[in-house]
Amino acid sequence: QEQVSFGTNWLPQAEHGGYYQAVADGTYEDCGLEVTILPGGPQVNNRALLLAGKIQFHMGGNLIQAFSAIEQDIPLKVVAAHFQKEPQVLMTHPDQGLDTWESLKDIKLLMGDNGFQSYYQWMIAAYGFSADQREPYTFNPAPFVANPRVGQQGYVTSEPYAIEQVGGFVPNIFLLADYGFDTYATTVEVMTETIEENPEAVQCFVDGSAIGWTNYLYGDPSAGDELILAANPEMTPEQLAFSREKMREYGIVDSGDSLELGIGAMTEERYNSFYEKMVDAGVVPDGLDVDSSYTLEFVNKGVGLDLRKSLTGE
Amino acid sequence: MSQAEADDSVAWAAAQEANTRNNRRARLARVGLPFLLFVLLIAGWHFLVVINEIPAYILPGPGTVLTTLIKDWPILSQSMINTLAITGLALVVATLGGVGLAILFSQSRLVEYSLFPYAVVLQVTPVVAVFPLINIYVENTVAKLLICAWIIAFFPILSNTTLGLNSADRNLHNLFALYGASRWQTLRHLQLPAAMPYFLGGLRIAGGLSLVGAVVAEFVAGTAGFGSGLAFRIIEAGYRLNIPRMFAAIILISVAGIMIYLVLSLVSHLILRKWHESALDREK
Amino acid sequence: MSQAEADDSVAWAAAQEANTRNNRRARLARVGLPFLLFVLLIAGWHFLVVINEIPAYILPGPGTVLTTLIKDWPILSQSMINTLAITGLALVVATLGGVGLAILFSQSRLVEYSLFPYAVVLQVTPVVAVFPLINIYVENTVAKLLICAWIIAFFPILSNTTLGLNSADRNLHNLFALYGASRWQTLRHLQLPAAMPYFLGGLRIAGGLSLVGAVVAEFVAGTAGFGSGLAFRIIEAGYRLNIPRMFAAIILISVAGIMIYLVLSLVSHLILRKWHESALDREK
Amino acid sequence: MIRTAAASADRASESAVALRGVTKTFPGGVTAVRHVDLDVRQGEFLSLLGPSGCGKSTVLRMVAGLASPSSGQILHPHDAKARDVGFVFQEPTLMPWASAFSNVWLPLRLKGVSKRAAEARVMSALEGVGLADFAHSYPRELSGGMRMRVSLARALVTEPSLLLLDEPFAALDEITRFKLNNDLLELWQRHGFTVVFVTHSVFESVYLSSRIAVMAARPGRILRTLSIDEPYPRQDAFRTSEAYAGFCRETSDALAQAMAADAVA
Amino acid sequence: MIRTAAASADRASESAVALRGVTKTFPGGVTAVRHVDLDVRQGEFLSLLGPSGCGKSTVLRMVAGLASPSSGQILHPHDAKARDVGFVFQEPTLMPWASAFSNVWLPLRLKGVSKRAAEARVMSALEGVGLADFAHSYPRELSGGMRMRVSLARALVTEPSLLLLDEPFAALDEITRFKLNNDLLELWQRHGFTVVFVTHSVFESVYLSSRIAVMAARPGRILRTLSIDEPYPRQDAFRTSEAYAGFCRETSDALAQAMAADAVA
Ligand SMILES: Nc1ncnc2c1ncn2[C@@H]1O[C@H](COP(=O)(O)OP(=O)(O)OP(=O)(O)O)[C@@H](O)[C@H]1O
Ligand SMILES: Nc1ncnc2c1ncn2[C@@H]1O[C@H](COP(=O)(O)OP(=O)(O)OP(=O)(O)O)[C@@H](O)[C@H]1O
Ligand SMILES: [Mg+2]
Ligand SMILES: [Mg+2]
Repeated sequence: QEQVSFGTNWLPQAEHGGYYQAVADGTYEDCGLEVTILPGGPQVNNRALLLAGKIQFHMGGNLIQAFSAIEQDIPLKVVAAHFQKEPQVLMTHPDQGLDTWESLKDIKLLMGDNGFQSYYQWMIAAYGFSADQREPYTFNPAPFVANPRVGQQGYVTSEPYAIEQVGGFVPNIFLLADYGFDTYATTVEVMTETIEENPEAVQCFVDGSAIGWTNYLYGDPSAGDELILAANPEMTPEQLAFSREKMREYGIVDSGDSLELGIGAMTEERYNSFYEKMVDAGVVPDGLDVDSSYTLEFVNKGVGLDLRKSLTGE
Repeated sequence: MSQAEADDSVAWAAAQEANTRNNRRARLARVGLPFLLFVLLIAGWHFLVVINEIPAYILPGPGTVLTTLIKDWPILSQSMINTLAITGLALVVATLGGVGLAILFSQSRLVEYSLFPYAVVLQVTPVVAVFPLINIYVENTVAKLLICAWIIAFFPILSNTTLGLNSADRNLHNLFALYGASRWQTLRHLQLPAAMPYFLGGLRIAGGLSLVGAVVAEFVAGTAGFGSGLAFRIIEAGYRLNIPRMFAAIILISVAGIMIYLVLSLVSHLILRKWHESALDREK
Repeated sequence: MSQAEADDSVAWAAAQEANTRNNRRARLARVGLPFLLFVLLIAGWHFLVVINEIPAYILPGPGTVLTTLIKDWPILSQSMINTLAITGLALVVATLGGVGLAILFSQSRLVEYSLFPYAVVLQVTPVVAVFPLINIYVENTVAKLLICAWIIAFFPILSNTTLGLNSADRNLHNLFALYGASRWQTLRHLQLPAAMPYFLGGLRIAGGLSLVGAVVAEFVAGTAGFGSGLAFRIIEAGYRLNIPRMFAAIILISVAGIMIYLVLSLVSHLILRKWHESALDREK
Repeated sequence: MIRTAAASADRASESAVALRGVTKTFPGGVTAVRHVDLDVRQGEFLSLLGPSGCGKSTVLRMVAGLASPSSGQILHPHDAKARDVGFVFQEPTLMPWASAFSNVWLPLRLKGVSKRAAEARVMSALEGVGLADFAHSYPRELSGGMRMRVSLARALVTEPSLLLLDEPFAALDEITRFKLNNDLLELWQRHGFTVVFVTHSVFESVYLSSRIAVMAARPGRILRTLSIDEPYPRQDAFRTSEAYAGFCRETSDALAQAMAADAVA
Repeated sequence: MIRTAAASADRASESAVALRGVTKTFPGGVTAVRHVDLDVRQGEFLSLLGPSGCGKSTVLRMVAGLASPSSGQILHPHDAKARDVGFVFQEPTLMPWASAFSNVWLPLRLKGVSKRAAEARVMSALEGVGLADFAHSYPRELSGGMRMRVSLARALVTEPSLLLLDEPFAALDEITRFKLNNDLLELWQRHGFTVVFVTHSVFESVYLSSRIAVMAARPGRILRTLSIDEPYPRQDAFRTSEAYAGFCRETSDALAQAMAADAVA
């Protein structure tokens, strides 16, 4: 058994369900990997550990950082994308006349640093939002709940639930993917060195994750949920159920290409079109060798398609 | 016992009694007034929340927080113990490091001029920014937490102790030189005692900072494998909009801070009361 | 000028010259040794990076950082100015607040016992945790930044100044009492001068903390509408994986910290050199 | 020629301060003085004479109101607030951060006198103790005796009505001391203030005082009070007079007695 | 009976310390002493006598090596390191955080003597200055004179070969002072160490010294050196002798001359 670590970008939650499920089911072990999942957090930077070779796999948020890595000559590649759609949303209070995308320009938006550095730059360039609108979000939604005239970032799978529970209202939701931010999300990033020296491990991780996600979404998620709940005592089964439900509803993990190619699917067209879009928006510089930011070597092999069929009967 | 001595005893006893009476009143005031103020503040907080109808997810009232504190005590107390453990360790390490460096610096102005800048660099470097580096090269979680907390807490001790070591009376220095005292002896018998009031002042600042450091370290480094502290509770509760619990955790941090300060003040008083102006009674 | 006086002048001049020579050598050592150490450290860093082939995206070498610093100077210098502006303001506010509170506390033990706990609470409360509250009730960005930085920086000044105000010589206190000095006069002419060495010690600690505070405040509160400081550059560079620029920004913070420390040390020396042990020359 | 104080008690002179059965026990348990009765009369020059550690300084501090007795009473017939006191501590007690000038200016400054308005008086006080040239020196730059003289100048600059001096001349050479003795007497006669003077010198106490309280130690107490019935102005000639020698002998005997009392107590 | 030092310069006694044309100018520009030549002879009892501020303490500090001259030389014929020195500063200079016992123990402690081993010597030194009962008191709890005596006990406890005393008895009453004078002389005769004694008292200097250097101020200099050719042991009877009065008169005159020199300088 080879020991590897996978660093996530947040505390354990349903959005990481597939990986936990694969660990719980022994899916990774079947192909020879013993995977340790290293949770992230608001100030935790697990990518640094990837760069330093302390962990082998890292969960990327969206593709912009993958482009940055190319720009900085960092030998890092995306080997799989587990979210076909970016689940990032902006939320507003209902009944405030803030029901349109355009109306978001009139208010302050609570947003974390990552969001500000990635999709908000695109919103500025593509839609004319302004940097002054941004207020820092410290992952405490109280200011949003308190002030009906501000917007806030969130994951479609998480924040709306919390807001509903505590604030007592169902927020308006604007899914960025619907407005053209069609990046892959929740990618798996690996150093080139690992790909060259140990392609079997990478393949095992990518395949295992695809199966894990299939099981988590369409099978019995309780084994994965149990691990998540153990690693994050604050997580509730209700929240997990809500998130899982939303992931299915919006086709976050499994939609479009992945229906044919298997979970984790990526295509060159999608990469190029997103890159063009970001170049047009001025978020990333022109002339990068986008092809070197990813490899299709490990995905698009239809792994897990049979399993899904057997689980869903479709 | 002679008559005179007996008289003295009586006078002394009377004085003692008067003192005790005064002391008792003073002590009553010392405990009573702060307590009164505390009650007033809590009441103010309560009415602020009630009158402005501030919802609990923005600013919970003291009642709500107390209820939460009691309800969540099993979780919170465990977190508090974890945080206090790191705080205590950090304070010990900060004290050793700060005093050690101060002693090194006091040995020569040259050493001081050469090394102090790096101490300042450590003080001002944002932990958040250098943490990834620490994270790469340090394996042990407790060690990581300690390094972060230490970076935050050691400087006041270093700075104040250095000042104190340099503030020993010149004539006493001369006396030690005359008696051929070694560097170590001068340090041990002259500079360290003379630096005590300054060092203890630095320690009181560092006590709070160790706690801040433990909390920040946890924010930054997480607590994987060590057990989550109050910082984790705050983040988590904030994220879940469980604001009463967040406030309960903040209040526990405050209480811990006050306790640390009181303990260090007491230690300071006990060490200095025999001789230093700052610890002497103000009465005649 | 009498012969005797002329002789004196000669002796004095000779002594002066000897002094100057000594001073020059001492000054050379004072500048030279720290500089040498600095060069050694930089060289060590360089070779560490080269020999271990550490890639620039983990730990850039000094050359890379310097190049980046020069290349990105227009951006970085502007950010540094913004950060320094907040730092300066925070230090001023921390000084006023710290000294003001210390004066208040020194007026009576009762006030001290009643209010000090809340100062400790402010010191230990994690800024990150209370920021949402500040954010809800404070509109102005600069005010938000200042509040955060102040919370971080004021305590050492408060604590040290309080200690200093209580450390004035008892007999001088008695003298002031005899001459019927008012509270304000005792404060102005006795306690404040006596507290100077302590206050200046606290100020030197607070100088660095103001910078830390400005950086942390920016991390937490952002800079919308004010212009981005070094913290923003660090976050941005970190996100963009532009590690050399991140290090350049960190180094600017370090340099700023050292400069602040040097300026405050100089101020301290100028104020104390006439009378306080810590600022006197060590030579005979 | 020497009468005990009891004989002159019916003199109608008013008290400036009176101690009645005063005992002072320090927190450590040391009884510094016990059952001290002492009337400081308006306008007199009273010396407290006694061996080291007998409680002279303690009594003086209680007279000034700087220490409170553990038992017994201290009476101030006059409004205590209105009194203006000059005090010379046994140590110079100067502010190390202020020049000699500023140290002497202090009492005036506390009364609201500006630097300019105070300058003449401060300089003449410094002149009086022979330190006009050192007005701008810091205490650290002065010799031990010079510091004590600055302290004396500070006490005299306000021309107080009650002057309390704790061994002000101990650190001075005889010539400076004699000069200052005479200056002090002259001031006293001109302004008629009350002086309580702590000393361990028999000669000095006899030369200066109208009355001497001789103290004994362990516990500190007043053993005898002697009146020096020699008219003022006294001048250097008095030092060599027969009368002076007589007073000195008498006082020395009293002191010796005090020291002996010590041994048996 | 009094000879100037020049006459006895050919005496073959060795120097313990020698000052050659020593000038000390402080950074502020004050010249404390100028062109001082002084031989401290092995085993002698030398007093420095002079008005306040004439540079006595400065000379003493230079002899001890605590200050370095601005010009001129200080010669130590014997190995400076091997010398053990006792020093009483003009201020008590006690460690405020240590009891009287610990303060006196200090010099022994620095030589590695444990508390137990030092106890007898420390207590007998404290006994010698009459403070055995106050061994556990902190300096803050002692009177001014008591503090000075602790400082004296500290200087004597090591039985040094060179004893430098800066007005050690100024704060003491005459009886304690006389007793300590005698004790000091007795020690000196028994152990034969060298004493340099700063004082402003003519009487004291005559009673104690084998030689007196009279200093004048502004700038500080040695005006005259007087030998007191009176055999030791000297006892209280000497104080009342004709010879003593004669020496005192002579010394007083020298001092007066020094003060006068001041006025014209
Ligand atoms: N703060 C204190 N705490 C305890 N004991 C004290 C304190 N101050 C003075 N004493 C004791 O009180 C006694 C008298 O002290 P005081 O200073 O009045 O003596 P004194 O007559 O002025 O002596 P001297 O001539 O040496 O100055 C001494 O035995 C001393 O130890
Ligand atoms: N640190 C210093 N800086 C400047 N001047 C000084 C310093 N120390 C002493 N002096 C000056 O040197 C002169 C001699 O001082 P010193 O202390 O030697 O006098 P002294 O003879 O001991 O007097 P006293 O009997 O009053 O103690 C004085 O005029 C004093 O002002
Ligand atoms: Mg006294
Ligand atoms: Mg002197």
